[in-house]
Amino acid sequence: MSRSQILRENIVKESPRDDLIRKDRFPHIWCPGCSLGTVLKCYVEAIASSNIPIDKHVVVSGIGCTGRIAGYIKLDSYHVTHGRPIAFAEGMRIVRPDLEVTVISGDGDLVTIGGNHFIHAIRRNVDINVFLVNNFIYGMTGNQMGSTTPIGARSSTSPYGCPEYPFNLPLLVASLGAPFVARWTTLHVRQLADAMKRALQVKGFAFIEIITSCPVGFGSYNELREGLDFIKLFRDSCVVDHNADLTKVGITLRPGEPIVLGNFVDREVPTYHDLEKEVFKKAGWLK
Amino acid sequence: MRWDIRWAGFGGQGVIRAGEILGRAAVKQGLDSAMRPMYGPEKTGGWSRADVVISDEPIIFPLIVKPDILIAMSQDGMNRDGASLRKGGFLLIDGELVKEIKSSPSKIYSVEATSIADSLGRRIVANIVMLGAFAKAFNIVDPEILLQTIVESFPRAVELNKTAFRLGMEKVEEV
Amino acid sequence: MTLKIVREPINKHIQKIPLGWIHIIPERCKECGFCIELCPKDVLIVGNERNIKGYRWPKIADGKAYDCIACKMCEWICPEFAIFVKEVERGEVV
Amino acid sequence: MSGELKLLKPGTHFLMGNIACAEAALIAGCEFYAGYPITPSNEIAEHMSRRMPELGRHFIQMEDEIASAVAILGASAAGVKSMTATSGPGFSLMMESIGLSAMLELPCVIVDVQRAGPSTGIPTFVGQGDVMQSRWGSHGDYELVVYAPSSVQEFFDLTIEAFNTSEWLRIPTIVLSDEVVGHMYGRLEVPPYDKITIINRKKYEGRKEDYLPYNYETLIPPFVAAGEGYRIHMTGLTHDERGYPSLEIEDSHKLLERLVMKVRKNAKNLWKYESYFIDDADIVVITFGITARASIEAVKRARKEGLKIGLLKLLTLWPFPEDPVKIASQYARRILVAEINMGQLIHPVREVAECPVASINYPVGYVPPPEYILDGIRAAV
Repeated sequence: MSRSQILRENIVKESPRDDLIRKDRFPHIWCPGCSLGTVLKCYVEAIASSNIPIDKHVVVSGIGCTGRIAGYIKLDSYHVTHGRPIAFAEGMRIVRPDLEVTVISGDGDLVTIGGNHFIHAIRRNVDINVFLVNNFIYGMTGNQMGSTTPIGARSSTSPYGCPEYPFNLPLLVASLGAPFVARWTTLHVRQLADAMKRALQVKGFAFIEIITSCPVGFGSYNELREGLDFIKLFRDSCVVDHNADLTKVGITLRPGEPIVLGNFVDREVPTYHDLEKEVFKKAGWLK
Repeated sequence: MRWDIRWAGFGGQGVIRAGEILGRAAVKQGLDSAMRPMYGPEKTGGWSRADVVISDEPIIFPLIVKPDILIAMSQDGMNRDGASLRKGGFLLIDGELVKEIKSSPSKIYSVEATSIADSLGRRIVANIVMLGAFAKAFNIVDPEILLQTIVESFPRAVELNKTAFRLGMEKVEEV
Repeated sequence: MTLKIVREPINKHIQKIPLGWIHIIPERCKECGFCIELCPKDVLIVGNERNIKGYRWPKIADGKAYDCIACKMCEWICPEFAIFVKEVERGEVV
Repeated sequence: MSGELKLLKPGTHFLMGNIACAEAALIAGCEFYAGYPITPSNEIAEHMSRRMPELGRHFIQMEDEIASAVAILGASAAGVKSMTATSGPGFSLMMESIGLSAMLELPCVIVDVQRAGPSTGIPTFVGQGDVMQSRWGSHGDYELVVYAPSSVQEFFDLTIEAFNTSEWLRIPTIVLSDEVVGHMYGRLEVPPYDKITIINRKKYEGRKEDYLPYNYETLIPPFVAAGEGYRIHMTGLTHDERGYPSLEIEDSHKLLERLVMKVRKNAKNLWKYESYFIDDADIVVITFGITARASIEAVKRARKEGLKIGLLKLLTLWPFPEDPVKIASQYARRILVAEINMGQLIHPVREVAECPVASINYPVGYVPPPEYILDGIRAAV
């Protein structure tokens, strides 16, 4: 074969991962430049390379842009009410130890309206995976600020800049004793997929904060109008530090203040299910 | 025949437990019974009341408006519920704790349940003493079945409760 | 003071640079530009055809077809599952 | 795993209403209980926390009623029977999930031990103020079934019934009890287990490729649980028969029609009620729950006075038992609705009655004595 022959891009109708996505629903509803599809891609790769049978994976999501992820993944998938996917997942996981239940939902859903369920699920250490996609804003409802919006960032309900401190999620989750805590962006696709794969293996509450691009929502209010602006932001201002001091990883998005990424926590912590076994023993059900 | 029996006392005296045991014994005997516990918001020391209905027919209205029998285990219980006793009804009191009668009964029975319980070393069995007194004073529930129900309810303190029950039966007197 | 040593793999003579064959699903593309921007070899450029939503899906720049090293960054980063790369033997493709 | 199931033994018992409810749930096959402490329903949770682990089943105390009501749906989606219990304020928080249960068609049982309201009201005192909320509390169009027990025995029986109906129709069902029925001790006859009907949700049995979670051909689609390889999608969004979100008018129409018709079409089978002295009654008292116990006593006394009074005790509040009420109203001169609230059940009664309807209301917190009902009856004569 000589180099004079032209190798062209091949125009096709399906991708090799179409067995794990609901291809009849593609293209999805997410905006151009939004990276939620990338999160989906990373998750698909993570479950495909996990040792857990595909049919035992369950995705639960709530309301919002990220909440739609359940509708695009070809697994048993449940799209529940706003803020409640973690409570739904807990109920499911507690009665069915054979299921690998993963909650994929947004920041507004999981830690703002659903904040109470979030902290209590971590405290209990129920064996679920929570992949929280943080776009710093309520996208679907029209770009209102939320509990992850950085101070000073503008949104449709913070036209003068957000006056509230945002959550430092890795610190919050680690402080509650979670066995696995990580943060990656949608630019760090392979690290993200690896972290997801690890989260699936971890026993107990495994948490990944995924920083994503949101050009039409957060970006349009904060000079990040294209998806590529976010990619550049992530490329230029992220530092990877697995051993970071979590008290210092809050996100400001101010110049010179990096977004710290890494697999911050990976430890063994007895799970709710381990402790529940003790209850069964004391009650005489288990010997 | 329907009996409306109101137990009144303060939290911690075992009023509600006594009412439950009485109702259970009645059901065991083939009667119908309903028991409605009520108490104040305090965890201990507040008012406490058990309304027990016992009937040889199915009970339609399970609550008590004017009791036929009032069992007052404290002056506070008497103050609170004394006036509710049906005119000509029966009163059973802890004679030591209840000093002032606030109802117009046809008969008053008395037993120093708290003292007797104290003498047994466990004040919490005052309610069992009272059940013994009740069984003796009123011919509503068979004392044997009542004692059996008590024994089943407290399998770890059988002798103590038997003694308390027996002393209640022995020491109750009409005043 | 660090002494920098650049080492050559001892098996360099038998190492092959992988060749990737880019596949595209035009109807899924939303022209976000991620694949083009993040291609380490600048293989992709904005195409000139538009799909039914008006987005121009990427195409291989002239003369770049054999530059794809199958790193699959475009495939990973694409939010639409609209592009993927198959690693091929250089002799396989026409 | 060990041992036979230690369920409440057939025979005669003397139990608290709330505990009878919990034991009924165990017999009905409840595998998952999630709840949040609230008076006067606590004895249910306390009893379940002790009994569920004895049977190898799961009890969890959640962070609030919202989480409890959602967690039981998660368990239901995993294929097990589940329940929660609460009272007024917690019931208000559960409304969102009742809609989700109806929409996803995930069976669950919610027990509401009503207390005096509104708001915090009197936590330890009785009320019947949740009648309308139990029917209309969640937004949007849906139908569910609400049972109202008036005794310990009925609390037991209707809890099993609530599980059965929920499983059969794939809907949320509510047991609308009250503080008195919940806290009252009473005689309970547990029938032999083989005389207790237990219904389990119908599972899908066809070819995997043909499965449609919300098949339009069926009124009550067969169920598949998570992890069975069907890779189903369930969403609270208006969806088509594949379970995918849809904005189409046909899908919206077909979905909503099914959600309401599965109850409406079966309404006659769901109505449970008891009538007393109704045949020649000039005046009929319609009532439910603990108020029924006072009302029946009042009607008996009225009969002794020579008054022609009858009574209809509703055990099913929703779907509203229209036919028996209508028929009663065709023969009676007047209907009186007795309830511990300022007038709730009177509205559906008025909707179907063909004679004048009046209320006998009693302030929340207290059970009307029979004499009070009797006075109301006398005034109406």
